[in-house]
Amino acid sequence: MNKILSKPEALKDNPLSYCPGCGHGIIHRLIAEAIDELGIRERTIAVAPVGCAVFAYDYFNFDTTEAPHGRPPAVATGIKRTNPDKIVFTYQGDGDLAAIGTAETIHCANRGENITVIFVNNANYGMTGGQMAPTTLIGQVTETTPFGRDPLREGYPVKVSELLANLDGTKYIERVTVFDAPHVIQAKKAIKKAFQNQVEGKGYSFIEVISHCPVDWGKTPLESVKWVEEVFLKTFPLGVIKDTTK
Amino acid sequence: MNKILSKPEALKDNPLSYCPGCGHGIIHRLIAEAIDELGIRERTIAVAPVGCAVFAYDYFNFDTTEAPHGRPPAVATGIKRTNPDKIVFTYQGDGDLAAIGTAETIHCANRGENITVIFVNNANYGMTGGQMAPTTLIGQVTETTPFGRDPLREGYPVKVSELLANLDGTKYIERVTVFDAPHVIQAKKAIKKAFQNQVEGKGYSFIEVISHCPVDWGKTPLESVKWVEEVFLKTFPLGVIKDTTK
Amino acid sequence: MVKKLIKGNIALCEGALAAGLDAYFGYPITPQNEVPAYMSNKMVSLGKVFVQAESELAAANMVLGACATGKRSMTSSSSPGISLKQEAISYMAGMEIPGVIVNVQRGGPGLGNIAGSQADYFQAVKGGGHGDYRLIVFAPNCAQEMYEITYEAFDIAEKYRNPVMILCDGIIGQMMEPVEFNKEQKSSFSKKDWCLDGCKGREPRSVKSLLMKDGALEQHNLDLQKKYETIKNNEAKAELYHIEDAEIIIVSFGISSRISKNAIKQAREKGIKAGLIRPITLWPFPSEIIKKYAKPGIKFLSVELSLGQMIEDVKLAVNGVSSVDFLGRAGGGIVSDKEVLNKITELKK
Amino acid sequence: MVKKLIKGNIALCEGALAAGLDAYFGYPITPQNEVPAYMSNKMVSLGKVFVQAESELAAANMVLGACATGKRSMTSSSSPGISLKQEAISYMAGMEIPGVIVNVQRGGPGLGNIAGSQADYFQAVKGGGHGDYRLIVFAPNCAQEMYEITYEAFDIAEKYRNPVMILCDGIIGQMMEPVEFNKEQKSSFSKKDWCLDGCKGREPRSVKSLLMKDGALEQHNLDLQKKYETIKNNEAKAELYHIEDAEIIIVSFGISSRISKNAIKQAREKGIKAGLIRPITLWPFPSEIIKKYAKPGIKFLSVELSLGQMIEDVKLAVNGVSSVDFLGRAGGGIVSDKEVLNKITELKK
Amino acid sequence: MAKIIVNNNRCKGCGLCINACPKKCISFSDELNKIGYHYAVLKNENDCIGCGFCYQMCPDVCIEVFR
Amino acid sequence: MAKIIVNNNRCKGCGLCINACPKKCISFSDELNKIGYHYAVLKNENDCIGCGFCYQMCPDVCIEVFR
Amino acid sequence: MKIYNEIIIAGLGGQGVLLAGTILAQSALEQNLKTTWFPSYGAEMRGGTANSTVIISDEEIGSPIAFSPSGLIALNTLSLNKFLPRMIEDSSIIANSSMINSDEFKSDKRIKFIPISEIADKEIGNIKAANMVAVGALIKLMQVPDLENVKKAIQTAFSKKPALVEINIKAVNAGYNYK
Amino acid sequence: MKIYNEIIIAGLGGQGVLLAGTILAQSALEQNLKTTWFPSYGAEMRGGTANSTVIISDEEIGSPIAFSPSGLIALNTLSLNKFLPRMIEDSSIIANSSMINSDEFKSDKRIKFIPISEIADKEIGNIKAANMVAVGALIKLMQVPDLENVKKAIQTAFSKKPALVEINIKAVNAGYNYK
Ligand SMILES: Cc1ncc(C[n+]2csc(CCOP(=O)(O)OP(=O)(O)O)c2C)c(N)n1
Ligand SMILES: Cc1ncc(C[n+]2csc(CCOP(=O)(O)OP(=O)(O)O)c2C)c(N)n1
Ligand code: SF4
Ligand code: SF4
Ligand code: SF4
Ligand code: SF4
Ligand code: SF4
Ligand code: SF4
Ligand SMILES: [Mg+2]
Ligand SMILES: [Mg+2]
Repeated sequence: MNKILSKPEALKDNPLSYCPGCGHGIIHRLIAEAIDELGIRERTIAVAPVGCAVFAYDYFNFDTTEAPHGRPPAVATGIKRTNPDKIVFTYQGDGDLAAIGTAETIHCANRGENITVIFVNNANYGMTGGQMAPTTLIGQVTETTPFGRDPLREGYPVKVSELLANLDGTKYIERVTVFDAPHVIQAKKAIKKAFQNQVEGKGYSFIEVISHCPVDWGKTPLESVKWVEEVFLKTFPLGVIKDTTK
Repeated sequence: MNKILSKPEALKDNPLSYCPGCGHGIIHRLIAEAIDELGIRERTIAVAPVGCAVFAYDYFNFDTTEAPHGRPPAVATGIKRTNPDKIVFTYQGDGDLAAIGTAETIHCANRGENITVIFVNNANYGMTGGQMAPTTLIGQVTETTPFGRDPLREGYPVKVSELLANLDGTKYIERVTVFDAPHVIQAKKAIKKAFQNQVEGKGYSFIEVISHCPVDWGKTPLESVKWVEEVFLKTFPLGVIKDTTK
Repeated sequence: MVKKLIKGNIALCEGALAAGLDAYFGYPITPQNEVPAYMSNKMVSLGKVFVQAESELAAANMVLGACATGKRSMTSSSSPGISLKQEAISYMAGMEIPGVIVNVQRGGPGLGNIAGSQADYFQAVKGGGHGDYRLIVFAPNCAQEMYEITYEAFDIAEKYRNPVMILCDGIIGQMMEPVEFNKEQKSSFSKKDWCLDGCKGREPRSVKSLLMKDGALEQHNLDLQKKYETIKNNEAKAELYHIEDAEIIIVSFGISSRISKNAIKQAREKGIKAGLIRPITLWPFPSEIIKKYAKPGIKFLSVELSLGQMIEDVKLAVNGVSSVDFLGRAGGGIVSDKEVLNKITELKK
Repeated sequence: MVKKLIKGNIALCEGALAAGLDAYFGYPITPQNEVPAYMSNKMVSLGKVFVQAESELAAANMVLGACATGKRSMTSSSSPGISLKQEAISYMAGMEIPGVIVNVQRGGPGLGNIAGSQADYFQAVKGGGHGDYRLIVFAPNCAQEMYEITYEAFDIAEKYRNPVMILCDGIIGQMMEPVEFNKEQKSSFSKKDWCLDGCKGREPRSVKSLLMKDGALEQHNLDLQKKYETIKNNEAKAELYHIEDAEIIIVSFGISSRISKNAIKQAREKGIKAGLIRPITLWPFPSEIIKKYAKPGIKFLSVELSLGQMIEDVKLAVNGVSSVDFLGRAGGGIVSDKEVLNKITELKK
Repeated sequence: MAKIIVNNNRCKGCGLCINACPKKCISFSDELNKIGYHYAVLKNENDCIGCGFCYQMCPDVCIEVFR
Repeated sequence: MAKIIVNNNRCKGCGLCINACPKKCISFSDELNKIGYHYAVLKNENDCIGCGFCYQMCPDVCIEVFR
Repeated sequence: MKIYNEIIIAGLGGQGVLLAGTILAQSALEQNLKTTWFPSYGAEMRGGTANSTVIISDEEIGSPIAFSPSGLIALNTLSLNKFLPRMIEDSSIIANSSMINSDEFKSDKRIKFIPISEIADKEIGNIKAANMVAVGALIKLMQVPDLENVKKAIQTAFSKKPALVEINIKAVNAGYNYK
Repeated sequence: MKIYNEIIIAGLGGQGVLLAGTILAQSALEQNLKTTWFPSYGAEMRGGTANSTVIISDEEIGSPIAFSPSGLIALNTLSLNKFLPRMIEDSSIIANSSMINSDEFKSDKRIKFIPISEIADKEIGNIKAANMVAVGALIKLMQVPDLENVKKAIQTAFSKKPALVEINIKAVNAGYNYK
């Protein structure tokens, strides 16, 4: 028997500190696999967000830095513009990318920076204990929407992928999920393509990963993946939203 | 003979300090007329931007305040939420609204605040001497794009109206212009409707006014209005972009 | 009156609610998450305004807007978020807007950690924003004061038309203590003669900070300065403890003042005459009080959860008359009563 | 060498270019608009990086990113924009990123006006952001120094892995003076042993400020503090003028130091022994130099374009040994040599 | 019958009214006003139809239209 | 023939692998591991087809698949 | 006699260590003592362990953080390992023998091992009541706060869920009376 | 003799007052004098007037802003009104009689009226050269900087547009030689 699947080289040995069942771990692995397969580990620089994945730099086995909450696109711009030969990506949660970082996200996309953005949409602020995020569903109860998100008071779930598709600077946008294995495999494909695009100089690629946050959702891991499938994806349908790289 | 057209009550007597031929003056007058016609002057609170129109508070004959550069939507949210009976509007340039204020603009719109936004798109930063704005056209030479805006370096003109139309919180979005009298009259209609919507509690209304900035464009007023008609509007086509108030 | 066991962060909320808060605007950040969480429930239940803003920047500017209309409004955050509010704070000071800003400090610089800290003293007191301005800065040291000071903060802010900051820390915010709700419920709105409430029956008003005419901004600054002098004369507050015969005087605020007090007790038991001046207002700083006790031979000791910030104000007050030593911990470390006692003992030698 | 008549803002650009600047990130604001305008032309022509960011916040974080890879990068703005950079500045300090930040100060608080000012001293020197950190702060007082100091700033920033601020003002930025380009062109990139340039042949690196493990952040702060002590010992700089026999010593930086110098000349003509200490670095503050001249009977006078900020550091240095008086103008007002002379004369009495 | 009255000392001589007038009845003054501009004047009084186009285009709100 | 090896002390017992296995050949251990969780164990060795679904779903990257 | 106790309650997330702490603090309050409660919070808890610190004193309390803890409830092994070295000599220590191998710690005579989880599960019928069993055991050892005040505290704390009052009191009693 | 002059050049936006200032400053530099130049800038200029201040001295210069101006070029009425009251007694003042009614100011004997715009328009053939006509006139009055250095300065300033050198020198001469 041969070992056919195991921890990719682009992940360190450190155990991940995320809550049991958390989607971040899966997404980390997919990124690491894509980077290994493209042979770009030694020239990759990652920008970690402020969010649960701030600890990403403990796990990724390549150069990493952090950005103030919401500012990874600006930090990545600074890195990529001065180091066009490096592979630069940001890894950001929905609070980081779509709330406080809205301006940076939109303008980085609009400038068409040749970077890869991995956007982890888990419908709340994980790290701070489960407050409303821009992506929180209508009616969803969170720490700061105790009566459920009411669009008249708190607005509507922001569909970042669709929004960014309007900008001429964006080249490839796909929404994927990791609630079951087939979708994980599809997510991997999308992530790999998003890096491949950068390697080929094709420009800004954005992957929205619908993920699960069992602890702050107050659900077990199994309930969580079920909720993704049955509820979450209704508001955020999967698929390629834009692809001008072909 | 009767006086059929003259300075509206909602404008003070102070002479305007804008450059000769500047579009801001026309737009100020249209707002004032709309406010007079709706009889809401005594309950209106305006939020001035940082931009040439920061001086708006010297000209509008009703309560006004200022906001840090880009933050009028947040200031307006604070005012309107605590004073739902007041008529609140922001008046913002393209730098203010679409660059530094992107996050505030998008989230105010997404929350569907019941306010009116007058967005003056003059394709550059007027007040600071004509630098590139998010709306600057491709190839346009500005203080900070001496070689013309190159989309590969500086990104593409941002079409804010189209972008905001994607958000469920926005109710009425129209792009108008003031380069000639018939269009001024149309602009007035749109502006008035945007206030009327607020009076009726219909929600977030957004009017993008394509305006001219002769001085920073390095053009005479006449050349400027001609450039609007012949060049500027090619990138920013006029019309109702969204209307769910009917 | 019965006491309720609640977190400092919740006591703060209750103080604001009792003061007639009209609107809360915030953004999540540890260790102040209890505030937006509690307010999202309370304010909505009371038919008042709660908005989770898109950022700290937006939250501060929402407060600016609400307060410009005379409403009572507050925002809270922790260190990195407070850095983001600096532009709005400078505007509020310039526009004379009586907003209340709460900083539940954590370890810095940068992302740092989420432990309690007092390393934002300079930012709060000297002006983290641009220009010559001052915030009135309160430093509660227990849950009861979180309640009472917040309650008073709105009145003082409005009295002087000046933003107020409540500078506490992760420890005071997270700890529970018994709190007595000893304040009367205030009604929210009192007509103010400068605020924006529609120009019906009066001239239009403008609340702003831009003053371009020759000399206008300088005059405004001089007017502000005059106001600051008044505040300095009226509002500087400190708690004194075992001070009259003290040979070693600790100056310490917030959580570290409590630890210092314990150390002083222990020192007294050992026969060392130690005492405490606890600034309750950090600006205006109780310099006059400190000056009064500064005598040759008397030793001052500034105890802070930072690497030495307030000590500068202590030195400025003492003006070379007494020695001023420092004891502090950095980056979320917390000073223990033993450390303080050791330092006192050392100074005694 | 021929001198070229250029604006202070342009001299600054030329200094950065000569230092081998790799990337400029900025956002328009008066009175520093010449910087992005000039850089948009020069950097692009040189095949280097110019980005007009969407905001000052973004610009500062772009610098953070570029410098994390060992490149030389700079951002510039004026007071309100600098307030917006405070979070990023605190991060840079915590991450030990050698970015260069320029503040061409204008009148505050709030939107204020666009005249020159020195009222952001506290913000620059005491830390406008959160946490215990320090910027190295330079205060050029002429176009030549705008060139030379900016040129040096990058080396010093990298030597200590610490952000550097150049604190000038609208007057220094806007005025033209003859400048001699007396520095050699540096090449941009020198390999640094901490920066992110891909982990080929080495362990991956991480540049960050989050330190959650017990005690880690405190240790980091203590390490920073040690570095700051070294900087204090090595880098404090001041210009002395007519100081040896001076009975009245003016302390003044930037544009106001030049006016003070003129007043001192006039005072000397009248037989009054006045002198000047001009801090060239505001942090580290040249306290030791000031202390050296502080003697009973000597009178210090802090002259600033603010309502009194640096005076605190002068007082701390003097520590009660000499008197310290103040002369300043607020909100964009500028002090005249006559005002300074009058004050000197008054002190002489 | 129609006419316009221009507030001479507010006018900045931008010429947008002149450009807008369908009857070409406005032109610039020969003299400068207090703020240093050649201001707009209704030259051909009889041609004015009171359409208000000049008013609509004036950025300085210095025109009154009578009809 | 196929099998998986679970890194016991990394496993947080989330159960996502168990849920994902088409052959239902993984279950929880009875004992707790060092970090306090009932970890995943391959119970029905013979049923494993080496499809890797368990690997794909494991957030803690504790599964190796052999075939 | 001067009353001054620093108590740490530690265990896995979900074992109710924060609540147990507030009940202890509330009991002290009912007894007219000074008290503070301080939790572990935020991302600290991501690791899966949690703790809270309660200080009970008859004088004003300085730090709510324990520098010289004299009371400990350790519901799992990690917690006992972490906090045992910090305890002062004369400490009251309750350890959950249902989850901790008492053999590993038998050299430390201060530790009282009680099968807390078992008692909760079997005697009380709810594993979630383990925290209250531990509280009962601890106050028996420490002699402060009084059992009566703990019961009052439970009544106050669960005033909105009266169904829970009884079971929690039962749990406290079980811990208190465990021999 | 000590050289110290604070010169203000003021007029409408577009009249080249900033450029005229830089030429004066450059001339001083050519003459090995110390000099500073300071403009009105930003939204200040929205009103339509602009000015620049040049200081020329043989010693280090303090403030680049004029506290005691001794030289003035006023190209329009507004500018003359604004700056005249600030001038020291012994001042050199050039006023553009093409745009300023000299009668209104005739009580002030310091002012030398010259039809600057007219000269530029008619003699030089380019109204834009008015600023240089004024510069020529001013240095004649002030006697510093030297005419030769002004010419050198023009050569330096327009080194990239040599076509403009001649016309500007012609304008300076016209102002200098105006009787
Ligand atoms: C300026 C600033 N504001 C707020 C915070 C607190 N904070 C940390 S993480 C976070 C949100 C995380 O949510 P998200 O981006 O959705 O990531 P997740 O944890 O859900 O993966 C917030 C608000 C901070 N550290 N800095
Ligand atoms: C925080 C901050 N950044 C920058 C500025 C400088 N500034 C003033 S106005 C302006 C841009 C104005 O452009 P726009 O919003 O398009 O308005 P316009 O003048 O073109 O009408 C800028 C960048 C400022 N005052 N504050
Ligand atoms: S809080 Fe949610 S997103 Fe964060 S680690 Fe836990 S499960 Fe994952
Ligand atoms: S700069 Fe442009 S937008 Fe501003 S007032 Fe002048 S013409 Fe108008
Ligand atoms: S009203 Fe019409 S016709 Fe009369 S002047 Fe104006 S534009 Fe011309
Ligand atoms: S449009 Fe107005 S400002 Fe312009 S020329 Fe006509 S009247 Fe004058
Ligand atoms: S590889 Fe497939 S069959 Fe084997 S244990 Fe994993 S999921 Fe089950
Ligand atoms: S998915 Fe991974 S962490 Fe979860 S139970 Fe299976 S092996 Fe353990
Ligand atoms: Mg999230
Ligand atoms: Mg604009």
